[in-house]
Amino acid sequence: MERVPESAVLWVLGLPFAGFLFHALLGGWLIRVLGERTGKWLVGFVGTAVVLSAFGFGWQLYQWLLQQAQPQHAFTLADWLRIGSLQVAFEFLVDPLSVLMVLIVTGVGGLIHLYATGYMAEDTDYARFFTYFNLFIFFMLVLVLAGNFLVMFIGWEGVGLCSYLLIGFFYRNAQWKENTDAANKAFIVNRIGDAGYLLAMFLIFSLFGTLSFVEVNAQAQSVLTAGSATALAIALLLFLAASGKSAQLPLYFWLPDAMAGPTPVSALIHAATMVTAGVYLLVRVHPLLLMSPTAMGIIAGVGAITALFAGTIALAQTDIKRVLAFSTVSQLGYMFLAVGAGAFWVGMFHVATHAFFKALLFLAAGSVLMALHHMGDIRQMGGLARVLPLTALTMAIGVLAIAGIPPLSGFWSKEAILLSAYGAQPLLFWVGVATALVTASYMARLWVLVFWAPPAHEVHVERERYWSVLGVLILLALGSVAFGWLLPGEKAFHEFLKPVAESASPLPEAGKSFVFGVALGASLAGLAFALMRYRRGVPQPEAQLTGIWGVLHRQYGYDGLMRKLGVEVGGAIAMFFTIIVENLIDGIVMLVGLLTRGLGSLLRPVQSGYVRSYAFVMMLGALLLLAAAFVYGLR
Amino acid sequence: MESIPLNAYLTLSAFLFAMGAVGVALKRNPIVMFMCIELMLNAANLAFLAFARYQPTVQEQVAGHIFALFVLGVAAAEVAVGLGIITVIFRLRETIDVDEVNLLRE
Amino acid sequence: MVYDYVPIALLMGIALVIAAVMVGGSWLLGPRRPTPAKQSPYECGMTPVGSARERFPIHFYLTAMLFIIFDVEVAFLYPFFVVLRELPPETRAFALGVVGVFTFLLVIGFVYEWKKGALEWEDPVEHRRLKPEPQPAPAGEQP
Amino acid sequence: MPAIRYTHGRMEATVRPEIEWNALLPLMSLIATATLVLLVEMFLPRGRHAPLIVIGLIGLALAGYFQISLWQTSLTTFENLWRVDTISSLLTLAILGATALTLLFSEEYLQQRDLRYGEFYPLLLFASAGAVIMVSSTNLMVVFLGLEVLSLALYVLAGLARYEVRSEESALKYFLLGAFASAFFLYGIAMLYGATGSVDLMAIARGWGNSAPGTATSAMLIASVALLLVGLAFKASLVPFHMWTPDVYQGAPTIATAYMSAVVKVAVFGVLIRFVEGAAGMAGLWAPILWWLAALSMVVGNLLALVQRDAKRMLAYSSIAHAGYMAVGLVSLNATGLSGILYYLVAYSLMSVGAFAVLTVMARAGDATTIEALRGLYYRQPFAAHAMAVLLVSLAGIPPTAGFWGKWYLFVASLEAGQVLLAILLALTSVVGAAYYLGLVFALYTPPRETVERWRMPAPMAACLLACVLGLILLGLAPSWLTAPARQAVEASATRVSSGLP
Repeated sequence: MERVPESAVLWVLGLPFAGFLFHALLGGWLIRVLGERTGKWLVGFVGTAVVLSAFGFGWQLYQWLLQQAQPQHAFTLADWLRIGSLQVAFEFLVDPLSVLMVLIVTGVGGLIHLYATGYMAEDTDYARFFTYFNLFIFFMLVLVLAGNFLVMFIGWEGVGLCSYLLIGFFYRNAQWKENTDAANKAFIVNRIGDAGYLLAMFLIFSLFGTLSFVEVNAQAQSVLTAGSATALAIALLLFLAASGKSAQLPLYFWLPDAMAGPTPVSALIHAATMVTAGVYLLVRVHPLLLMSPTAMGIIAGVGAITALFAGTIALAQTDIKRVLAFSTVSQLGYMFLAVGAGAFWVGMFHVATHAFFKALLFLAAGSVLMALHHMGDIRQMGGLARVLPLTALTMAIGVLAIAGIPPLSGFWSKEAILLSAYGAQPLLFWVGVATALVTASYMARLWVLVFWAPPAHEVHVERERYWSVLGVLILLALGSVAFGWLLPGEKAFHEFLKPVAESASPLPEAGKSFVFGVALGASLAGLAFALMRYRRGVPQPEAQLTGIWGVLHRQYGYDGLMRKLGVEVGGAIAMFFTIIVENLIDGIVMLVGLLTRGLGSLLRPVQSGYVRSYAFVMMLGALLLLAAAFVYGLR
Repeated sequence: MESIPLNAYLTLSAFLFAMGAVGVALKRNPIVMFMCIELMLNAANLAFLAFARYQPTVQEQVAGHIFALFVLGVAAAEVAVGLGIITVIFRLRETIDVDEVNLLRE
Repeated sequence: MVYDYVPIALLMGIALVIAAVMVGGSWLLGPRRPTPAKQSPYECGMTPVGSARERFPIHFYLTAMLFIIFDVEVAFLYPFFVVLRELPPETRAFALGVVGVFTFLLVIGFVYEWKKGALEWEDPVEHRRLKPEPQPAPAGEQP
Repeated sequence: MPAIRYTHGRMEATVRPEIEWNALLPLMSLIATATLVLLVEMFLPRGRHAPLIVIGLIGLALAGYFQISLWQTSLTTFENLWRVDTISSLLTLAILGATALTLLFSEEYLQQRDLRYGEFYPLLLFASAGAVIMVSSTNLMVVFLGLEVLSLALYVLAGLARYEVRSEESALKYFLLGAFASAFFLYGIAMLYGATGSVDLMAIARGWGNSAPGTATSAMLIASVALLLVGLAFKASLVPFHMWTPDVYQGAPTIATAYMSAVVKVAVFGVLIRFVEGAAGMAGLWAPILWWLAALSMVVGNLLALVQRDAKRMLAYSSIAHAGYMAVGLVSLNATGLSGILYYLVAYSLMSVGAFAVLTVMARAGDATTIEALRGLYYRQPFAAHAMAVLLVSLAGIPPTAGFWGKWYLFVASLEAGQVLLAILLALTSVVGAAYYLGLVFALYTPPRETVERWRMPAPMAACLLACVLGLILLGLAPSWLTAPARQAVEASATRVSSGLP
């Protein structure tokens, strides 16, 4: 086996980190010294350049991998811990799965960086933004390149941290309270998932004696009994971890609020990359999941339900970014459906296509927001196609792609997912079809309300002015069109991932045309419905959010319930703890504290400040020591 | 000449050392305290030289002699530094009584 | 043997006699007009009797310190030169080199104290820089 | 090979000793640098120190380069007076690093406090030379000379603030008690010499093996080990020989405190590691004693740190506690413990130099280092506050910093050695420690009562703090970069000692 081009891996990881250090140490200073214009240009340039260069090295890794007979190449950077039986190294894994993610993260990520140089151009915290952004890319790359659970955990926590920092990025403006609340919410909900990750990791270590992905995957069949409770526990804990990061039921509700961050953040972290980490984790360790068919069923079921659930909620959202956020949750549900159905590569396929079109949609939404001075209520918009022609066009491509209209990228991955669901469980298939219908209609609703329908009010609109914004939109639109059939076709993609993420059973050939027809029909129906209903603007009951629309808008009350649970039940528990436990513990802690402090104070006078008494104590100590030595030394 | 037994040297040395140690703990004048420390160093030197006399090989004997010489040098350097510190304290406080020098405590 | 001490005893006797003659002679023959300066044991330098707390120039100490350190360091040279002649030639060169380094370091120390003005009896730098009450106690000090 | 032969009652020196000059290059370049700095300082106008710092840093880099080129070599030269192995290399590099860091932030403090004494720099370098000598030999004559070179320079550094009573008081206390402890140490050497005819630490176990119980020789050896321990425990500030520590740390100029807290610990624990190796055969005697010293240091250090109101004094007591933690590694008598000490020493140097470096920024406010005065440091100097927070977190032993792994290795070592009680004590006292460290962190970020001006951070000091913080995080993330060579060094040294090689 040939050696991994370690330098390429190190460059991929090191460049974003160097960018982070650059911005953290010099960014603010540069902007002060070089002036607003040049300084920001330099910071933005470095921020983007490191990520795009990392993409270059990622591409080098990809080319190298294509020539290898063996799919998986682990390499150890350095020893990390070596305590007793626990030996963990800084271990990285280069295989089609990780390289695919590296390309997505650095490629789409690089484009979003480029976009952000325009989007954030007027922000005072320009350098801080790129500091966090580059740091995020670094941690995300650590996550995807990790060769064992612990290294991945570094990335896992790191991206969580960056997500937290970026959601609460606008802490200076009027909505700072909501923003920081949203950040806290994301952070806290994610901790539940992390608990799952840690428990799974400990369980795996105790059973396998190793944390390395390659070894754990290889030994999954021999260590775990198929269908055993242990296998179920591991799989479900991993799924809990994944559903925290990837916003699935029951932990999805942090993601919509996370839209409080800047739009490039929503595009990069909360649509294209970080939220897919859960899917990536499950695919990475899929041999463990295969040991528990029950867990697989649960994953598929939860995915399907989340997809439909979030899709319907998206129908009644009024904020442009929240529509997209629920759409993300819904699409992530699709990916989990594919994973649960055993079609692992299909899940990753949708991760890839989704990265393109969802990033495109978010960035186009960002362009709209820039034009409207960050007013995001779609009920107030309308007819923007004339003012923002390029945005309208590219967003239309995104809408068609996510709706699954051939030959755009979304079509291929969605077909594959539905096909795998069809093969696994017909009920799930029908849920998926319903989701496709809903998806098409809420996306079309969004586009029609923003760009086509007559405007409800006169609003002041600014024209598109940043070349970086438009250029990125066009590039991503091209990607959304071509991915899946032209650039790498579905077949080529499958071939590439086959060695590491082959589906448990081949996709059914028989129902292919049936699935194709039903899904396409559902999508077209959804599009047509929305076009008809919204071409003159939002109908009254919907605009007032009464009746069913209100229920949907309020996420079926789930968010409120969770808030209640969090605040009131949590409050009750907290009350309990304050009254009984805390007082008790406080009492004990106080007592211990007082005792130790008292002991300390008792000892204090010994330190009298008199050098003679110090000498005296020393002499006594020496005498005592001598005496002790003779006592112990007498043989 | 009749040689003095090793024990005599060692007894004297131990006595000097103990006297020095007690002196450091009891005296108030830092110069006297320092003299007591010198006494302890010299007790060690006496022990070195006495031991050197009873070593079997010249190599081992010389080690003791050299050490004694080094201790002399070190003691001289300590005198210089110590007296320097004491004179500075005297300039600042007009006293060198160690019991009056205790701003730093607890 | 006891006889070995005879010369020493003789020497002590002669010394005693000479001292007695000198002191007695001046007592008998000299005029007596006492002044405070004459009454002190040493007619120059510091007054030996009186309060031990009395201030005297710090330079006595400084010079003594400088003296003792060089004095003792130079003592290292003595055993060296005792054995130097007995060394074989090639070792002798090496040994001289080592002692050269040692002496060089001592000379640097000497140059340093010279340059710093430690050998000046009147120390202009020190006098100028002595501040009367330099240190306000920092806040939060322990009582 | 003997340098001196005995013939017919006359001494006749013959061959000159075989000298491996390479092994001495680091020390020689360090001393040459110190001398050069001394000479240059004479001719510079008062208060201009930049050339001294530059020369010093270059010299340290040179010494470090020579030491790194000796990495992995293991030899003794100068008739076994000088030893180079991975332990000495690691410790020497730690000493050089701590010195370089001190050089970086000292000038600002000297200027702010109007302490324009150029002597500071040569003294610092000479002190480092002393410390390097201490860790590079097992011969107690050499160790003693190194100890004195280090200590004498430190006495002067402690009293550097000539017009300040506190500084002089600390110097006087340090000097009197230090010389007192040196006398004990020296007498211990004399006893060892008397018992074995050698002053090498490695002779202890041999002498113990050869001496019959109850004889004068064995009594002298016992006394020797006890007295050596007294001297070393004083320098390491282990309870009950710790009493000078808080007074000296508080009174001395903060730059001197920063330096001595790191370098003295490295040097003394270097000697203690050799001591443990050399006297392993007598462990039954000294291990219980060190057990008590470690336990008392951890308890007393942490408890007294808890009630301090001055940050410098608090850190002084905490340094006593840290010495106690490291002594746990000595007591456990295994490779994990000794290599854990090596790791801890490096980590502690970074933490301690960094923490005191942050305290030097208080020189602008009359050098008040009470916790009250430090309140709201974040609003004056955010970078210093952030750095201090990391350093304190590491001192408290919270992951992912190096402080955690240091404690962890020592904890594991004492468990491996079956010292369960000591391990529990280590854990419990660490919890007490976390309380006062984190209390200080909170104080740093508490808004100040009145509006404060922002302070500028000089670039060299920023570089120093950054180096400390990054070093700690790096060592925390990848502890095996240091523990692997440390363990290897300890094991190699142990094999060498047990097979009787020099």
